[in-house]
Amino acid sequence: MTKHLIGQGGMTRRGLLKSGMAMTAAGLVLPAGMAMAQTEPKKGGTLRIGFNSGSTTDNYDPGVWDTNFVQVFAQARHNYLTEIAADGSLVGEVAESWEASPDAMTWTLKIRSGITFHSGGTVTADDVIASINYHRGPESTSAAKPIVDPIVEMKSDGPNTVIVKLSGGNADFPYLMSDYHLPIMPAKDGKIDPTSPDGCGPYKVDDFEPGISASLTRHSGYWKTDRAHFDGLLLLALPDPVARQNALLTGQVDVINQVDLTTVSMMSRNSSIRVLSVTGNQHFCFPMDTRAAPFDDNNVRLALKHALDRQEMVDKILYGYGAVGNDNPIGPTQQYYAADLPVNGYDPDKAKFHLGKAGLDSLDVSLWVAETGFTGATDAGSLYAERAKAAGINITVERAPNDGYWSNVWMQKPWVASYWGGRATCDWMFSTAYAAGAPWNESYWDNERFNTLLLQGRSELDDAKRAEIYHEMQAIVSNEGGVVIPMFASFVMGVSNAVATPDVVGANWDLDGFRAVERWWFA
Amino acid sequence: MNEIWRMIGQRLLLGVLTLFIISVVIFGATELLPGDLARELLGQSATEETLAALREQLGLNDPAPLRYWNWLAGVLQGDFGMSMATQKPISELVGARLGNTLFLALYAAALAVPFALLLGVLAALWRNSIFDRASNALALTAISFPEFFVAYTLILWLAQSGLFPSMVRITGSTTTGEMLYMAFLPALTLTLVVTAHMMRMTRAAIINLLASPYIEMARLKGMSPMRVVLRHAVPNALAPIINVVALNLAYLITGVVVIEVVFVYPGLGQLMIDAVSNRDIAVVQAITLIFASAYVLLNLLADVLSTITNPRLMHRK
Amino acid sequence: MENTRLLTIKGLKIEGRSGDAWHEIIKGVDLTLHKGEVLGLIGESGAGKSTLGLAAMGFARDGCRISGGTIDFDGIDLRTASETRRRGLRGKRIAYVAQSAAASFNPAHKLIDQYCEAPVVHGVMPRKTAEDDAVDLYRRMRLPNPDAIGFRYPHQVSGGQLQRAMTAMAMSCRPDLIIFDEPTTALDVTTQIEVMAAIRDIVRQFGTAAIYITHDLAVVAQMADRIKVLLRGDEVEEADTRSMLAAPREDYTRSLWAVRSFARAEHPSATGIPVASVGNVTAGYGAVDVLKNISFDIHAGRTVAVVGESGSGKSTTARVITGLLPPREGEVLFNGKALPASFKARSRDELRQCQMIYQMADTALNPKLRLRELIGRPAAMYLGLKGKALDSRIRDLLALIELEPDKYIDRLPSELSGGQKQRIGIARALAAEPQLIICDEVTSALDQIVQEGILKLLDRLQNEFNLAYMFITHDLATVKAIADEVVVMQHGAVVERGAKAEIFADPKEDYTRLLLSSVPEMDPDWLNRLLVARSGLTPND
Amino acid sequence: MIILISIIVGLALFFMIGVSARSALQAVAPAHHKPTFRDMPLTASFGLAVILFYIFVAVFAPLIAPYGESEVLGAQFLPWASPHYLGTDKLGRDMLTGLIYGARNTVGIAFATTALAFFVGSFLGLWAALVGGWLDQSLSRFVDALMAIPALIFSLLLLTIFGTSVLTLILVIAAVDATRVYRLARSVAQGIVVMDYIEAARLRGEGMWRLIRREILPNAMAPLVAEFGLRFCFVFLAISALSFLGLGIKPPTADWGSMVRENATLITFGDITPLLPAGAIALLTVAVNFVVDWQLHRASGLKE
Repeated sequence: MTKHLIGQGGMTRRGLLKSGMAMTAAGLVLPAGMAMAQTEPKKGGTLRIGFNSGSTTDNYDPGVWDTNFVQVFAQARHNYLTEIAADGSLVGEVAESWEASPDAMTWTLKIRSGITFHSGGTVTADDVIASINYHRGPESTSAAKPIVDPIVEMKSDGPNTVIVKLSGGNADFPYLMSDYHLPIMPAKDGKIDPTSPDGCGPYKVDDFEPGISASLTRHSGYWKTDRAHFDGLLLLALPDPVARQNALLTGQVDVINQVDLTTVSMMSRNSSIRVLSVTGNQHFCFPMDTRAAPFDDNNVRLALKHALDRQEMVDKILYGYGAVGNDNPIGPTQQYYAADLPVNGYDPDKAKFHLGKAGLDSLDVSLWVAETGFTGATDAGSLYAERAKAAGINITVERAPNDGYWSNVWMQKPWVASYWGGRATCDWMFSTAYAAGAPWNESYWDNERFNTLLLQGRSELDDAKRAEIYHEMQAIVSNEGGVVIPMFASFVMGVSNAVATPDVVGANWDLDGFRAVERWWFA
Repeated sequence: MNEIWRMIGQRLLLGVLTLFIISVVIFGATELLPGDLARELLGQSATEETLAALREQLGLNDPAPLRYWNWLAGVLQGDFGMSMATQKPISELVGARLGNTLFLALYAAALAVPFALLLGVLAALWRNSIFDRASNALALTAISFPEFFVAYTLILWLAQSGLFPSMVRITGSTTTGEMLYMAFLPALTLTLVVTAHMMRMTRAAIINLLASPYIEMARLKGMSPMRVVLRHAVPNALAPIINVVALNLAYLITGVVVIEVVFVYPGLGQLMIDAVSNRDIAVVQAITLIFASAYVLLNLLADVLSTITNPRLMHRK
Repeated sequence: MENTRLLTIKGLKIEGRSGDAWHEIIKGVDLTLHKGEVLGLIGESGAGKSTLGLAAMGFARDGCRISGGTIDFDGIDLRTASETRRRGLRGKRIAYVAQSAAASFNPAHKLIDQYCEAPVVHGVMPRKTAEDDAVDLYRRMRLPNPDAIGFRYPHQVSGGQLQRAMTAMAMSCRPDLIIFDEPTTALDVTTQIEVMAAIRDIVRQFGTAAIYITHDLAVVAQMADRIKVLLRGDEVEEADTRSMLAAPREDYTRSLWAVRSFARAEHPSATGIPVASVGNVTAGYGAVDVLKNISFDIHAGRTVAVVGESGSGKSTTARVITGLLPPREGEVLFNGKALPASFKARSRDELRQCQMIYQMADTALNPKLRLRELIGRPAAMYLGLKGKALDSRIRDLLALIELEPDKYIDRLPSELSGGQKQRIGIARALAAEPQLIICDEVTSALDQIVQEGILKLLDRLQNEFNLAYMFITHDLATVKAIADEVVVMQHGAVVERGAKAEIFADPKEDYTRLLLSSVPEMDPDWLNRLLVARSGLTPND
Repeated sequence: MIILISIIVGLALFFMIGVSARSALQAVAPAHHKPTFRDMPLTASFGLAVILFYIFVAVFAPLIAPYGESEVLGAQFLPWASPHYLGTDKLGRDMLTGLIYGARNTVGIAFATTALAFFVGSFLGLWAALVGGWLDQSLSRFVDALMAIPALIFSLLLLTIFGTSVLTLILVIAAVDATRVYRLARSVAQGIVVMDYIEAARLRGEGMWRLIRREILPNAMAPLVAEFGLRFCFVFLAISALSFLGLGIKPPTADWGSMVRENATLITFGDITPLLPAGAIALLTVAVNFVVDWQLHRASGLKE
């Protein structure tokens, strides 16, 4: 049984390790601040958001957050060391600036002064250390434990400086610190209280009923003056897509996420609302076990890659809210995106040709799907099966239960449905899901050339060279990889016309990178 | 009257036995569920290390019979334990939602029971008339649509025009009047769902008696059809009617998950579903026992009422 | 006479529906009733007595309709009057007393509430007056404890009392006409007398006209001034009671009279080891002893009639013999050998030896099985017959009970008449080739003419197969007809037993005498004489 | 106005179908059953006609359906026009085809489920009533306990444990339904086991199995068949509710319960597509109940 028995299933289920952070060689130190929309934001009003998720087990413990209700709720009351801006760049938040040792093993973070907690205290280095330490150590049950595990030592150097020592060089460290599990919370005796709502973010909590709603009011001492325009927030769990839509249409909420795509076109006819959609790096895919026959033969993989109509999937599964994928997890918005790769289009003859090269006339394979795999996976499977017939490929769609899908099916069955929340950088994406031996290498792919290039790219500081390396890697993945990536899926939100949004809306997560509560305002 | 008390006593004892069987069944079932609380809490990001740590903290490593015994010992002392997933006492978690669930059930019952009985009596009175056939066909149609479908249709008609809200939001300051207004659509949906059953049973129970000699006697005494039905048939048809009402009341308390989801109504059903998916056994047990108690008590109430309204059982020779 | 005429029915036709088709139940009957007169309506079941009685109220049961003729009640045409008008008459000017008071009183209300309903609703008198009136009438009906009995529920009152309470209720508005529909049929003989007497008195006191429906000639002889005989919806004849009894004109009427005359030859007295012997049996349910130390024997070729009123323990005795109720004390011997107490412990052959025929053939025959299986099953089971042999055995059995095999073998019980069903019960018992057959009130649900046929059949079979019968009945006429020996039971004990002739000629016990004297006789003065004779001996009801 | 017209058209259709079905049935029925059909009310003949139609569609689905069960033909949500007379669904499959195959799958699954529930439930119920005593008590207590657990939640638990294949779905719903059938069968049988013919059969020395099969069951059929009709319809609703909770029948197996769920969101925009599968279920439910009512009425022997 899934956590989201009800409703359309969560996109963010897999949390941290599938999220991505931009890692640009040039972006190690960036000034705070970002480009805002031209219109001057107005203050005031209570923003009401209807979420597709929300469970009675939702709580204040940062180690266990995993649905967008708690994720947005967290961003509403907390600040983090760093923040991914709407344009994908990294900016400082609690950390004013940061500096690495040449081997990137020691990081010195400068804590911004004058940030206050809702309860009154000022954010100090000790708070930061306690907040991060909460996720470390053998007793930690935090989902962010793997992120902070490489930290060997944290110490303060005065109230505004934190020095972090890592077990190995990691140029990504400041990005990692923007992870939503790592809010800065007040420390007492060197420990944070994981059951407390106290934070240094834009809103403070008035009331929280897990699985039902949360209401917040603006934190009067919030340090950012150009952000957090609402007087208050009301976050509502509306798992049923119809309930969510109706709440928006009847004006009971101002914003909803995960609009039901089946009816989005009808909903958008309503003149009092608009549909907001951003395409980031979130993609849906069908990874196969490249160790097992018949998927160990690249000809079979290629045949399968030519046996599906990607545009049809974007049209029918995403209702156009997305983009065609080319079996390459790197999305068009990314810095090193290889736009000139040959496209793996729907071509039954070509698929047959590749099948022939594999010595086969026809192919019978099973594809395991579940709605937790990605929303619409079952339908996508049906479409795939329908189109593959023309190439002599018989795909049996096996619908697995949502419950236990990630433990019993994904990476257990030879061919499954899966999704990635998106990665802003090539290295992060590749090293998580395509490097040989990586725990989430869901296709068990092992390509020597690719693995060599990955190490080179990570240590390479020259932009042009990096671009070349990543270009080649993308070509290899697209042609030889074990993952069929038919489409990139947009985040689709319904927004009342009373709500104004900036020109650039974050695509790294739903609801403007979870920061709609801070970045949007009432027109 | 003593016999009634004895019956109540016996039935309550049986009810306790029933609840015990249920708790074993449910505990067994939750044990069989794939995955466990730790895995569900940590989600996909779980590692073996964090799982082991959490299992140790939650005491999930104890053998199942021991955990059941600990739970049972607590319950026998009136302590339903803590929800392990939320680390809150069960009573706190369940309390408010139980109130909401009962409110909705009573609200729907207050609409549905009089409506169904009235329709049933009228259908029996005017049996085989257009009214009878039409109400029967409509009632059947209403129950043959899935609940969420009925709910969506009502939303289309009554919520989108702004007449009634499509979602229920209960805060500390919500007044009863506001509750009645907000919960109208869910209550109406439930009314449509349960009316048919009660109405058909009422009609059948009454018509079933119309061939009785005492009904003919009443007619031969020159009583009007209305009086024949109300005064002579209905009092004797009470037992099946009370039973079907009790059954439907039990359903209104225990079976409204779908309605809760559609109307965002914070009741026990949603909590139950969440608890099942989280493998939060103590919560699952507590809610199942509440539901089962409701069922047992309503059935008992029905039997007591049937007895009280039946002179043959109340006044022995 | 013309001005005293209360009810005039002319050419009345009533139709009943079966499916889409209507067929006539009453085929053009005339009836005239004067004020204060009592008319007896008699006939067998299906004669249309009740239908005609109800039609006198302008009422037709569901599924029936009055299709022709006129019903004039005191100048009101009940056929053309509006339903409201008719309702206004019912209960107020025409009242009804049903056969089973236990079923016709509403179990949910107290007697007095039901009494008061008609007077209050019809506006005859206010509730308070009605209550006082009820007590008065209860007293006149000689109900015990008349002040309090009205505040009881129907199930708390005995059958005979209920029947009187119902008559009182019918009287509540002092109607001009009361329809009595077999008011004493369901009662024991001793109770029947009380009720008959009470009804007759009250009708006379108030000068109420009545239609008294019954199938029992002896009863109607006591109650009616005139008698009308019906047969299948047609009038056979009508005459003044005494002249009808003395000289029935029609053959059919005479055949009704003749039923009572069946009696078979007495069998030679018992010798040898009895087939079944009940020895000092005490048995009961729970802690209550229903049978108290009873003993009697049944010999081959002979019939033992076990007589008693309801609740006397007759049927319980049968249950002990068949093994359904293991006795607390005592035992049942079969051919001198003790039988296991419970039927579960008995061998198949022991089960076979003792067969049973039930009172209600409707409930004794599985309605979903065809005759072939109903009769064939015991033969197949006990005697191992199969295929052709079984088929021919079934046909033989059908022939034995005088049913044409080819016509009936594949019928369902519902496709048979009541008497035919009872014959199947007999055939089923015979199929096991038993030594003893227990007949539990086998004729009491049947019309008299049909009864006679069954009794004759049983007699023939007994002679043919040397069967022993245990004949349970409450009907002394039947006992007279078929028994060799009589066992009289009361309150679970044997009061008296002996050869039939002795018992009937010279009863030793009071109870036996009471029982015998309570059997109505076809003499209009019988009831009067009996009441006078008994005036010293008050009924124990 | 449109509502009025559709009511009139609906009633006209109802009478047409009812009357013609009645005369057709009368014509083909064997002689001794003719009166049965002649007397049946219009509602019953209408119901019977609908049921026969559904069975026909279910049996001959591949022959009737214009396209293949899972064939994707064109754009999604096409309007009602030739060649897709009822439009297409969200993947561009022919709606009419889906409904036709849905009849086969839905009716098949519902039938299998109900049959299983009745086999188990009525056997146990009759057995308990016949044997009585300790067996009856323990079985009844256990069934009481199971019935006290809300059906939806119980099925949800079981389906989560055993997965959501069609087979487990059938087994689980049947298990839940069997408890209800047990209760009914037991109470009906309790009325039958006190009959003289059962006593006669027991005294004859008949075994338990024969008592149940030949003596009790045939007489308990009427209420059981009526209940069968109702339970049969509720299986669709159960599947529909379960698919609302994400545990319905797997695609590409088209079934009405899941189709309603899939399309239900459209209803709030006034789109009538979801009405098709829901209407198909409703029509069958109403039809089955009409026939059941008629049968019960016949069994009760009431003349009205």
